[in-house]
Amino acid sequence: MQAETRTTIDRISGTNGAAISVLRFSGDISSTSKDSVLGAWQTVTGDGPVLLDFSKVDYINSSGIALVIQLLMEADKTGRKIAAFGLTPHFQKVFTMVGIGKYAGLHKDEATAAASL
Amino acid sequence: MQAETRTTIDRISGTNGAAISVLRFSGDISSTSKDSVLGAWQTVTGDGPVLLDFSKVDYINSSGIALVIQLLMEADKTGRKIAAFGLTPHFQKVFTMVGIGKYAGLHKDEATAAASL
Amino acid sequence: MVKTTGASVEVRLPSRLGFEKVAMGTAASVAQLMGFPPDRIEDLKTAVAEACINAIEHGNQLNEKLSVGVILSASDHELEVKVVDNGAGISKQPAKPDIDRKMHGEEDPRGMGMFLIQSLVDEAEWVHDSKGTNSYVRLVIRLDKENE
Amino acid sequence: MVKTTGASVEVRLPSRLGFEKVAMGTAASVAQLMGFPPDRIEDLKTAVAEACINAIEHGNQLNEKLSVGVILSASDHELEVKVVDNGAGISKQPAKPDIDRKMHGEEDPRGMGMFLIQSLVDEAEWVHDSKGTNSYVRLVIRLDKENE
Ligand SMILES: Nc1ncnc2c1ncn2[C@@H]1O[C@H](COP(=O)(O)OP(=O)(O)O)[C@@H](O)[C@H]1O
Ligand SMILES: Nc1ncnc2c1ncn2[C@@H]1O[C@H](COP(=O)(O)OP(=O)(O)O)[C@@H](O)[C@H]1O
Repeated sequence: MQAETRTTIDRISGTNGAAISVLRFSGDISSTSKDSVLGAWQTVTGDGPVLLDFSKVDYINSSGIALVIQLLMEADKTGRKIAAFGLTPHFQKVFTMVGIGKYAGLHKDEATAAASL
Repeated sequence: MQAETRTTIDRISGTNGAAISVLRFSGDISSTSKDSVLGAWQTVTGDGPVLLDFSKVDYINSSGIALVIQLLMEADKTGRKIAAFGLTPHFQKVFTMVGIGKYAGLHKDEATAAASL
Repeated sequence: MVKTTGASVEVRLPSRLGFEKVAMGTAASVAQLMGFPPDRIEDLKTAVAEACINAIEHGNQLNEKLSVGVILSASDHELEVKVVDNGAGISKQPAKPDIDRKMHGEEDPRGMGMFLIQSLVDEAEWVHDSKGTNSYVRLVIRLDKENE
Repeated sequence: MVKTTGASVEVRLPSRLGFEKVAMGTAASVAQLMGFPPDRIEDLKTAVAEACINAIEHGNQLNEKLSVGVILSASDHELEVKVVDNGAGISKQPAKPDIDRKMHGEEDPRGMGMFLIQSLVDEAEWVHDSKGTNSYVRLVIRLDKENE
């Protein structure tokens, strides 16, 4: 309902048994989400792969997409693999339009995304 | 999406094997729905019990509720038993507020509604 | 969370039945920004729809040259909605609908809009203009209150 | 079905970020009345949101005394949306965002709003006022056309 972004961080096991961190976003991703998006990234430990879960996100605007790009830049700098899942078909299209698909796989669900890493 | 009312009429078997007519509404029920609501009633044959299925209805306003009351009047005149199901909690509340619950059972789903007749 | 206090949103609709749904969509979006729970948003939507239908039908008498104004004002704890038309308004409240009388044909099956508005929101007030050119219904829905 | 042709709906929003969601709700309701399919309504919502964010941020510079106007006009085959602010508008289109340059820190990670608007609707036009007090973006989305 409300416009806050909430982020929780999970650790799951990939198909090969290696740990994967999952950043689960919910609410809106907009200009006020900097702390929730980039702040959460700071708390991800290790150097393993990371999944971004958008399945509980209602609204993403271009400022929010810019935060996702900054997060991809951080991942790129530290050589971490990253993939996203749970985008609605509309936001999957929008992410593809701006080119994000080139730097992060965009998957339907968690299992497919985890298997891609 | 669109504001049209569509009505389909099904025949199902009640728990005791007797035939029940089911009027399935979809779309909106408003002042423009007279033909779909009262017209459909005219085509229900026999004198068996009738169920009203609201599970595909998005919007009902007070003019639409007035049509439902007219339908209940028709059922009352001909001594037919009638029950409704598939209203959202909000419209279940609204139907109860205006007193419709006194003349037609308001049920959660088709099975419960059919068993009530 | 979006700060909504003090904010006011205005919509103008044509006097055509069906366009009450646009007011419902706008009102729901404002209420969502304010953090109203889903069931209260449903109450608000129905009340706003009925107020707009009355403004279109009775106030502006379906004259498409006239528009219906919907003014949504958010404060800390409540949302106020004024639905304005160009008619003379009403001077007295109709009787509460009586389902038994309706079922027996002693009362018009219609005539439930104002009753629903009053039942669904926390405050409802009909204000009529003596000149007969600017009447409104004013609804208030409170954030802290569950509808009973 | 509701006749929407020739109808026009107007919304006024405060210049506060977050209120673009109210314009999204209103635009979605109008498009729904017109019979647009769900995926086109999503396109429209994002385009309207980005246009409102730009009007709030760049046009009205977050000055809450100014409001953003959104005028939705339905014709037989299309919906036109004008998003009006009190700024000087833009005189030239920004370059298409380049993800590689963004990823390498050679371009601001932001700057995607106008690109998204243009990509999502069938027509987009930015009109700026020489006096610098009334600029708008005009979007058109067509009923018969699928977005490719
Ligand atoms: N905005 C309005 N302007 C003028 N008269 C109104 C207005 N709203 C309601 N009324 C009057 O009050 C009566 C009751 O309204 P309502 O309870 O909504 O039922 P209905 O619209 O079905 O008649 C209307 O029939 C009309 O005479
Ligand atoms: N309504 C407007 N009024 C004035 N300038 C605008 C307006 N919309 C866009 N601009 C200008 O165009 C630039 C690009 O806009 P946009 O692509 O939406 O990206 P962003 O808003 O993230 O910068 C803005 O930075 C601003 O300078």
